[in-house]
Amino acid sequence: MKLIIGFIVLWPLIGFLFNGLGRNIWNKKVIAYKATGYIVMSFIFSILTFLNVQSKGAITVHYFDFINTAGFKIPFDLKVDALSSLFLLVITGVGSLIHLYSTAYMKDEEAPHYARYFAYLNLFVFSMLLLVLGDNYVIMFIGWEGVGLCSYLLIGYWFTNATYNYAAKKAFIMNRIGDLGFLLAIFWLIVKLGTVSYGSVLTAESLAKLSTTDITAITLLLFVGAMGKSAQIPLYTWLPDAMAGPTPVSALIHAATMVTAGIYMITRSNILFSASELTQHVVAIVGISTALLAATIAIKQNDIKKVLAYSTVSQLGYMFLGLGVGAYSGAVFHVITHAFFKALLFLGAGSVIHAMHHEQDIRKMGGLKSKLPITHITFLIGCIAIAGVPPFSGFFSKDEILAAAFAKNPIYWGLGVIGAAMTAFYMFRLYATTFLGQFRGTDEQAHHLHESPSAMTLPLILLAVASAIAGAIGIPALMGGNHWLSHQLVPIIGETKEVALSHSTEWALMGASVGIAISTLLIAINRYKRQADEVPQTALGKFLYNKWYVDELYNAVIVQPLNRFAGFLKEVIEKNIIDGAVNGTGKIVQYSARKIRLVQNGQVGYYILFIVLGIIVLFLCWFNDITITRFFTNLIK
Amino acid sequence: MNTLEILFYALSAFAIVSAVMVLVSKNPIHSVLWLILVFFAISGHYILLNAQFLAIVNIIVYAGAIMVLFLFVIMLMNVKSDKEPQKKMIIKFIGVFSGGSLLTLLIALVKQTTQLEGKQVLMKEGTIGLIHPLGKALFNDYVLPFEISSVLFLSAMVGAVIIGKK
Amino acid sequence: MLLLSTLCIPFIAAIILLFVKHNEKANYVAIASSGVTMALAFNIAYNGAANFDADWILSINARFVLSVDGLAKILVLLTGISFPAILIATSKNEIKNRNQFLSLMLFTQTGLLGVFLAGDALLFYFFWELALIPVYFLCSIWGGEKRIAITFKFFIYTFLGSLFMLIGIILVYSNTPDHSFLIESFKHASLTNGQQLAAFALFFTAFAIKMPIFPLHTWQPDAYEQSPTAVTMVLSAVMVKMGLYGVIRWLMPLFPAAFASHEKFVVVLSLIGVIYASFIAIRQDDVKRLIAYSSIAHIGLMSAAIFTNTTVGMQGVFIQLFSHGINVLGLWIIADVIEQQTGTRSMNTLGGLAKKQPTLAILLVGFAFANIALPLTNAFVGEFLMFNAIFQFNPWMAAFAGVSVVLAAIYTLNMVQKVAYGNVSDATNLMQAPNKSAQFVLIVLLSIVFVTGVYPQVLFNITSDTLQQLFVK
Amino acid sequence: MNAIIVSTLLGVIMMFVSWGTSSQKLQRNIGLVGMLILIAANVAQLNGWLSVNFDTKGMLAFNPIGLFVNTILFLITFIYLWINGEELDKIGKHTADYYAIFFFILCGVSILTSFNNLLMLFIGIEILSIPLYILTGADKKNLFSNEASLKYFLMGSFSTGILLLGIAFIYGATGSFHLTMPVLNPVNKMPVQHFLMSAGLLLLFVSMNFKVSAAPFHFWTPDVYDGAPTVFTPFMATVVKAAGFVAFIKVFEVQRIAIGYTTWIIILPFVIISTLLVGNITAVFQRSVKRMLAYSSIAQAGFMLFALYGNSIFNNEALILYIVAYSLATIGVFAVLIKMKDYSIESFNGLAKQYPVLAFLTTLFLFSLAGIPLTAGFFAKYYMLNAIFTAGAGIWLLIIAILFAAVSVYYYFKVVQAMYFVDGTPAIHSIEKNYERKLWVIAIILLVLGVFPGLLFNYLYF
Amino acid sequence: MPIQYYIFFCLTLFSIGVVGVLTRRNAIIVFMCIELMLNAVNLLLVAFSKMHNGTALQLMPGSTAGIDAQIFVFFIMVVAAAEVSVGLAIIVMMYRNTHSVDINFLNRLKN
Repeated sequence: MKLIIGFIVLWPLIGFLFNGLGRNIWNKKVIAYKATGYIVMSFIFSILTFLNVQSKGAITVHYFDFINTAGFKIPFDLKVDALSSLFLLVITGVGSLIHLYSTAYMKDEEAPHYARYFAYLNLFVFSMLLLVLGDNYVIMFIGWEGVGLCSYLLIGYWFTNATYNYAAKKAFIMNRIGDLGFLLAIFWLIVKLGTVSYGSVLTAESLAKLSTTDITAITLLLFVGAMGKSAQIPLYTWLPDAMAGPTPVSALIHAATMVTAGIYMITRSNILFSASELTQHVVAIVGISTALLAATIAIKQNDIKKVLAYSTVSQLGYMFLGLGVGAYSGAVFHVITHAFFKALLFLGAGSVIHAMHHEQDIRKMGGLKSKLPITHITFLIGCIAIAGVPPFSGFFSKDEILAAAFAKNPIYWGLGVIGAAMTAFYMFRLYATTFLGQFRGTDEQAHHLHESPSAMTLPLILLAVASAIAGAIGIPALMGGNHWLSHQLVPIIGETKEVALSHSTEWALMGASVGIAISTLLIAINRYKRQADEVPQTALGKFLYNKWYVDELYNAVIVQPLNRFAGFLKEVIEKNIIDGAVNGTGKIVQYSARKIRLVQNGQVGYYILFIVLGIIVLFLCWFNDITITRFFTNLIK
Repeated sequence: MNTLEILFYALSAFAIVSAVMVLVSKNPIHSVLWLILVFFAISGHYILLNAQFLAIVNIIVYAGAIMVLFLFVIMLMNVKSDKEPQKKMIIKFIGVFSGGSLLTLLIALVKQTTQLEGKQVLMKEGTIGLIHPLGKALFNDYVLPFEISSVLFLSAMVGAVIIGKK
Repeated sequence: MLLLSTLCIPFIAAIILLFVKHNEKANYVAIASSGVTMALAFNIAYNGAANFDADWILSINARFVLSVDGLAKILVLLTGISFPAILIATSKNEIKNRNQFLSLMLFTQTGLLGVFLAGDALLFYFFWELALIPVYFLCSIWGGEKRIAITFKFFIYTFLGSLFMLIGIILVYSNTPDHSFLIESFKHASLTNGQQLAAFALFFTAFAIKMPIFPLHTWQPDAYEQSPTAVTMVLSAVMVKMGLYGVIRWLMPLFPAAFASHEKFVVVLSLIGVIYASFIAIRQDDVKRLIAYSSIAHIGLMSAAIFTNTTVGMQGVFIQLFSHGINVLGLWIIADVIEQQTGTRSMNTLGGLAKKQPTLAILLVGFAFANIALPLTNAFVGEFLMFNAIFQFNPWMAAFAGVSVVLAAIYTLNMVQKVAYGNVSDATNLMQAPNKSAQFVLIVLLSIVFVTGVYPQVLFNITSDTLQQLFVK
Repeated sequence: MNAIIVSTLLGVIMMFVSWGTSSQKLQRNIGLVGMLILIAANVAQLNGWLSVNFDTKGMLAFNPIGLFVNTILFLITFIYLWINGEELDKIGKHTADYYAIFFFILCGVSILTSFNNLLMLFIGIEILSIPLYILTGADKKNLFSNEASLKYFLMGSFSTGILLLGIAFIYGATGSFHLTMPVLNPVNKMPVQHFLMSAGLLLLFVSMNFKVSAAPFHFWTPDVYDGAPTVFTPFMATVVKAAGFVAFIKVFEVQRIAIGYTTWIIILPFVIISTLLVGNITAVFQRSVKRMLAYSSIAQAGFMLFALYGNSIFNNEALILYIVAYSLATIGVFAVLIKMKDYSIESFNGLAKQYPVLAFLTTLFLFSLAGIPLTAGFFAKYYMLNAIFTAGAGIWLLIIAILFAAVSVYYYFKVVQAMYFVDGTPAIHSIEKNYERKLWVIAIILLVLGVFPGLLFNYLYF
Repeated sequence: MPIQYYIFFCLTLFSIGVVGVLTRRNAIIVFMCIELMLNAVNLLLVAFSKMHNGTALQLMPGSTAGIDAQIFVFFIMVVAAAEVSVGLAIIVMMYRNTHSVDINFLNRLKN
C-alpha cells in the first residue's frame, strides 16, 4: 500500500521530470503519451487506493522526517481516507481527461513548449495530490504553494505576452497573501499544540487545549488561506485574469481542482471550524457575498472564459456558504459535481475557441449549434447542470447547500436562490449567444468552423455523462436516496446533523429554487437567442460590465500607495537620511580639516602664543582641580 | 630697611626697567645695550647672594661674549631701526595680556605654596657661591655632565661649520 | 591538523598564484586548490576534526587555536562549496591580471575560513580583518566606475566596526580569570553588568555592520553593485555570514545577560530592516541592487531569528546560513552571466531570456523561487523554522515579518518577469552561446537547493549537537 | 655608559674623517661601521659582557629597558642611514659631519634613556635639539629649509626656557635635581600638595610635550618636518621623538603623582585628545604627502602618549613596540617619498603599474602606520589600548582613540588609492633593485612583528 | 630676604621675556628675550640654592647644600653659549638668503 500511495504522487512527478528534462529530446507524440499516461497511471492507483479505503478504512503511511530537530518534528506522511480518496479520484480522473484533451488542444505548440506545458501540468497534479494526501498542515502547505507555483507557470505559459505574465504574477501574489495567513495559522498550531499532524490536531482533546480565541484566530487565518486559493472576496480578482492561461489549464486548475483546495482544507479541519461560531458566520457571509458579486459580474461579461471564470468564483462562493452553514458534505458534494460540469464547460468553451481560432468574444459567435454538435450538446448539459435543473448533478449539490443555509438562516437561502437564478441566467445567456441565433463571426472563421478532434470530444462526452449523473452519489433521503456521500464522509465530518426541516418545506424550497432557475433560464434563452447584447449603456450595466471597478479600486487603494511608499523609502529615506548620515560624517571631517589647518598659519609668533596659552590652560585645569576633576573622575570611574 | 633691601629693590627695579626698555626700544642696538644692563643688574644680585663666581661668569659670558656676538650680528646686517616693522597693536596687546596672565598665574601659585612661608634667602653669607667649593663640586659630582657638555660644544661647532661654510 | 591544512591550502595557493602569469594555468591552480579545500570542508563537516592548538604570542597569552562546532562546520562547508562554484562560474569572464585577482580571492577565502575556525578572540579579530583587506583591493581594482569611493566607504565602515570589536575584546580579555583570549576563558570572564553591556554593544556594532542590520546597511548595496561580481558573490554568499556567525559563536555565549535584555530591541530593528529592504527592492531596476536588498532582507530575518533566542529559530538560522548562501550565489551567477553577455543590469532593458536562453531562464526561475522560499526548496525549511521562532517570540512581529514573504514574491517575480519573460529585447539579443561552465555550476547548486529542500536532515545532522550546547542553560 | 662614550668618540672621529678622505662613499661606510660598533657596544652592556662603568654620582642610572630602547633606536638609525646613505650625500658636502652629528644625537639619545638627574635631562635634550636645528637648516640654499630651522630654533629655545623654569621650581620645592620619589603624606599615602612642585612638573610636562610634538605645543612639527631636507625628516620624526618619549616617561612615571593624580588624568587626556584631533583631522586635507606624514606623526605621537597614562610593564612594552612599528614604517615611507619628484599625492598615481614591488612595500608601510593587522602597527595600537585599559582608562578614551584611528585610515589610504586605483605615470626617479631590497628588510621586520610581536619582548624577559 | 620676593622678581623678568618673544618681530630681539628668560631662571636657581643652603646651615654648619643649583646655572650658561652660536649662525644664514630677520616673513610653510 505504501508503495501504491507513494506512486500516486510519484507518477506525475516522474512525468514532470521526464518532460521537463527531455523537453528538447522527445517528439510531441512521446511527450503527449507519457504525460497523459502517468496521470492515468496514478488515476488507476487512486482507484485501487479508493477501493482499499472503502474496504479497510483510512491509511497513513510514513516515508521520512521532513523536519526533525530541536524537539519538534514534521514527518513526511501521506494519508488516504474517505475525503482525500474522493479528491484523488476527482483530481486524477478529471486530470487525465484534461491531459487527454490538451494533447489535441495544444498541438500547435512546438515540441519544447509542448513538453513544458505537460511538465507544468504534471507538476501541478503532483502538488495537488500532495496537498490532499498530506497528513499534516505543513505537507498540505507544500502542495498548497506548489499548486500556486504551477498555476503561476501555466497562466504565464505564453510568456512573451506581458499581460499574461502580469496575470500570472497577480495570481501568485494574491495566493501568497492567503498563504501567509495559512502559515501563521500553522505557527499558531505549533505554538499551542506542538504538532501539525491531523491525527493529533483534529481531535477533541487537542481542541480542549485551545481557547476559543485560539480557535477563532486559527480558523480565520486558515480561512484567509482559503480565500486566496479559492478566490473569495477580497482575494478573488486573480481568478478571472487567470483565464490568460490555456483553456484546459483553466478547466483543470481554475475550475476543477486547485480552487477547491480551500474547501478541502476547511472540510479537513471542520472540527476546528465547527468550534468557532464567529468564523462560520464569516465564512458563510464571505461565501454568499462572493457568490452574488461574481454572479452579477458574470451577467455582463462577453468573453466566454471570463463568464465561466466568474461563475466559478460564484460557485466557490456557494461551497463556502455550505461550509459556513456546516453542510460540509454538501460543500464537498458541490465540489465534485462542480468539478465535472465546470471542467466540461471550460473544455467545451475551449473546443469553441479552438474552432473559432482563439476568438473568445461571444458576440462574434452564435449559431454554432449546427457546426459543433457534440460540443453544443455537452455544453448544454453543463449549463443545465450548473443551473441546478433536476435531475442533473448541480441540482442536488446546490440544493443540499441551500437547504442547510435555510436551516441556518433563511436570509442565506434567499440570497442563495437569487444567486442561483442569476447563475441560470448568465449561463444560458452564454449558451444562447454562443450556440443559438446565426453566426456573427468573419467569413473565413465561418469557413474554418469544424468540430474538434476526438481527443477533445471524448473528454467532453465523458464529463457530460458525469455531470449528468454525478448527482446520484448524494440523493437526499427526501427523495428516497440514501445520501451515499455524507455516509462516506462520516469519519471526517461526523454524522451530518439531520436538517431540521419538515419534508413539506423542503419540497417547497426545492420547488421554489428550481422554478426560479428554470424561468430565468428561459428568459435568458429567448432574450439572447436572436442577438448578442451590446456594450451596456445604463449605469448599472457599465458598473457590472467593469466588474464593479474592483481592480481599479485595489490599484488605487493598495497597489499605488505601496508603490509610492516604496519609492519614498528608496529615494528619500535611504538616499538622504540613512546614507546621508554616513556621508555627512565624512563631510564634517573634511570640513573641519579645512578649518583646523588654518590655525597652522606659518607665524612663529602665533605658534609661541599658542604655547603660552596652552600653558595657561593647563594651569587653569589644575587650579580647578577640585571642580573639574570631580566631573572627570566621575566620567572615568 | 637695611642696605641689603635697598640694594635688592634698586637692582630689581633697575633690572625690570631695563628689561622693559629692551622690548620697547625701536632700535635693536639699543635693545642689546639695555639687555646688557639687565645682565649687570642680575650679576649685582648674584653678588648680593654672595655667588661671586656666577656673577663674574655672568659678566664674562653673557654681557661679554654673548651680547657682543649679538651686537656684531646686528651691526653686520645693519638693521635700521625705522626699517623694523611693528606687529599689529592687537597682537601686541594679546602678547602682553597672555604674558601678564602667565605671570599672575605663577605668582598666585607661589603665594599659595605653604612650604615657602617664611623661607629666607641667605644674603651675603655662605660659602657655596665661592670658587673653591664650586670647583670641588664641579669636578667631583658634576664631572660627567661637565664632560658631556663638551659633546654639546662639539655638535654646536660642527653645526656652526655646516651652517656657516659657504 | 586537518583544520590547519584547510587554512593553509588556499593561503599557499594564493601565494603561488602571484607567480603564475598565464591565465589558464592560474585558473587551474585556483580551482584545484579550492576543490581540495571543498573536499576537506566536506570531510570536516561530516567527520569533524580535532582542534589545533599552538603558542602564538606568549607575552599576552594569545594562542593559535582552531576549532569547529556545528555552526562553523556549516559555514566552512558553505565556504568550501561556494569558492569553486564562483571560480568556475566566472572562469570565462574577462579579467586583467587574472592571477592577482584569483590570488586575492584565495586570500579572502583563507581569511573567511580563519574567522570560522578561530577559537581565540585575537585570532578571530585577526582573520576578521584579513578577510576584509583583499576584498578592498579586489573591489577597488576590478570594480565598477564608482568603485574607489564606494569601496573605501565600505572599508572604513567595516573597519571602524571591527575596531569597536577590538575594544570589546580588550575589555573582556582584561577581565578573564587567566588573562587569555580563548573563547572558553572569555565565557568565564567576570564582567560587571555595565561592562557586559558595553562589551555587548561593542561586539554587536561590529557584527551589525557586517551583517548588515538596518540602519547600518548602506554600504552594502553600493558595494555589491560596484564590486566585480565574483567578489559580490563572496561578499553576499559567505562574508555577510561572518556577522551572524560572530553573533552566535561569540555574542550569545559571552554576554548572555546583555543578550537577553536586548532581544526585543534587535528583533524589532531587524524586522524593520527586513520590511524596509523588501520595499526598496521592489523599486530597484538594477538586478544587482535588487539582489543586494533582498539579501539584506534575508539577513535581517536571520538576525531576528537569532535574537528570538529559541532553539527552533537557531536551527532555522543554521540551515538558512547555508541555504541563503547557495541561493544568492545562484542568483549572482545568473546576474553575472547576463551582465557579461548583455553588458547591462537594468531590468527594463532586458527581457525574453526564456526565448533566447531557455536553460538559463529555467535556472533563474528555479533560484528565484528558492529566493522566495517556496516549499521543497532549501530556503523554505530555514524560513519556516525562523518565522516559527519569531511567532513564538511575538505573534504580531511574525505577522509583520510575514509581509516580507509577500513583498519578496513581488520583487522576485518582477525580476523574473522583466528578465526572463516578454519579447526578446535588444540587449538580450546580444547574448551568444550559453556559458556552459556557469550553467554547470548553476545546475549543481540548484540540485543542492532541492536536495536540502526536500531532505534537510543532511544539514540538521551537522548542527544538532551544537544546538544542544548552545541552549543548555 | 658604553653607548655614550662610544658615540662621542665616533662623533669625534667622523668630524676628522672628512679631512682624511673626500670620498663620500668611504665616509658613509665608515659611518655605517661606526653604527655597528655602537650597537655592539650597547648590546655588550645590555648583556653585561663588557661595560665601562664608573660612579656617575647618580647622574645616570642604567636599566635594561633603557638599554634595550637604546639598541632599538640605534638599529633603527642604522637602517635609516643604510637606506638613505646616498640621499644624505646630496645635501651639501658634509657627509662626514652629518654622521658626526648623528652620533652626537645618539649620544643625547642614550643620555635621555638613562638620565637620573634633571641636569642630565636638560643637557641630553639640548644635545638632541641643537644638532637638529642644524640638520633642519642643512639645505642652505633652500628657503624652506632655512625658515624651518629658524622656526625650530626659536621655538625650541623658548621651550628650553620653559623647561628650565620648571626645573627651577622643582629644585625650589625639593632642593635636589635627582628624580626622587615625591614626599608622601604618611596618612593617605598621597604626595604632599606642593604647588611649586606641581607647577614645576606642569612646566616640565609642557616642554616635554613640545619635544614630542603634542598639541597644543605641536606647531613647530608640520613646518619643520615639511621644510627640513626630506632625508632628515624621518630621523627627526622617529629616533628623536622616540627618545623624547622615553625621557618623558622616565620623568613622569614617578613624578606624575606629584602633580596630583586627578590633575594628571585631566591634562593628559586633554593633551592626548587634542593631539589626536589636530594630527588626524588636519592630515586629512593635505595634498603634499610629506606634510601629511608630518601631521600623521603628530597623530602617532598622540597614540604614543597613551603610554604615559598608567605605569605598568604593558606601557613600556606598548611604547617599545609602537616605537619600532612607527619608526620603521615612517622611515620606509619616507624612503619611497624621497624618490618622488614632487610630494603631491598625484605623483603617486599609477605607481603600482610601474613599480609593483615598491607600491606593495609602500602599502605595507602605510598599513602599519594605519594599524592594519598583519603589520606591526596593529599590535602596536593593540598593546597601547590594552595598556591604557589596564591602567584604568575609561572606555570612552579607547573609543575616541579608535575613531581617530579610523580617520587616519582615511588619509593613509588616499596614497594607496593613488598608487593602485588611479591611472597615470608616477613622478618618480628611477629605482634600482638594490634599493627595493633594502626596503624589503623593513617590510619583513614589520610583517614578522605583525604576526609575532612577542619576539620583541622575549629579549627583555628571557 | 624672603624667597618670595626673589621668585616674584624672577618671574617678572621671565614674563617680560615671554612678552618680548610674543611682541617683537625681529628674530634677534626675540632670541634676546629668550636669553632674558634664561637669565631670570638662573637668578631664580641661585636664590633657591641660597635658600636651601640657609636652611641646611642651621641644621649643620658648613653644609654645601644648594651648591648644585649654582652648578646648574653654570651649565645653563654653557648651553646658552652653544645655543647662541648655532642660533646666530642660523639667523645669519637666513639673512643671507632673504636679507631680512623679520619672523613675520617666515610663512612660506603653513597650513
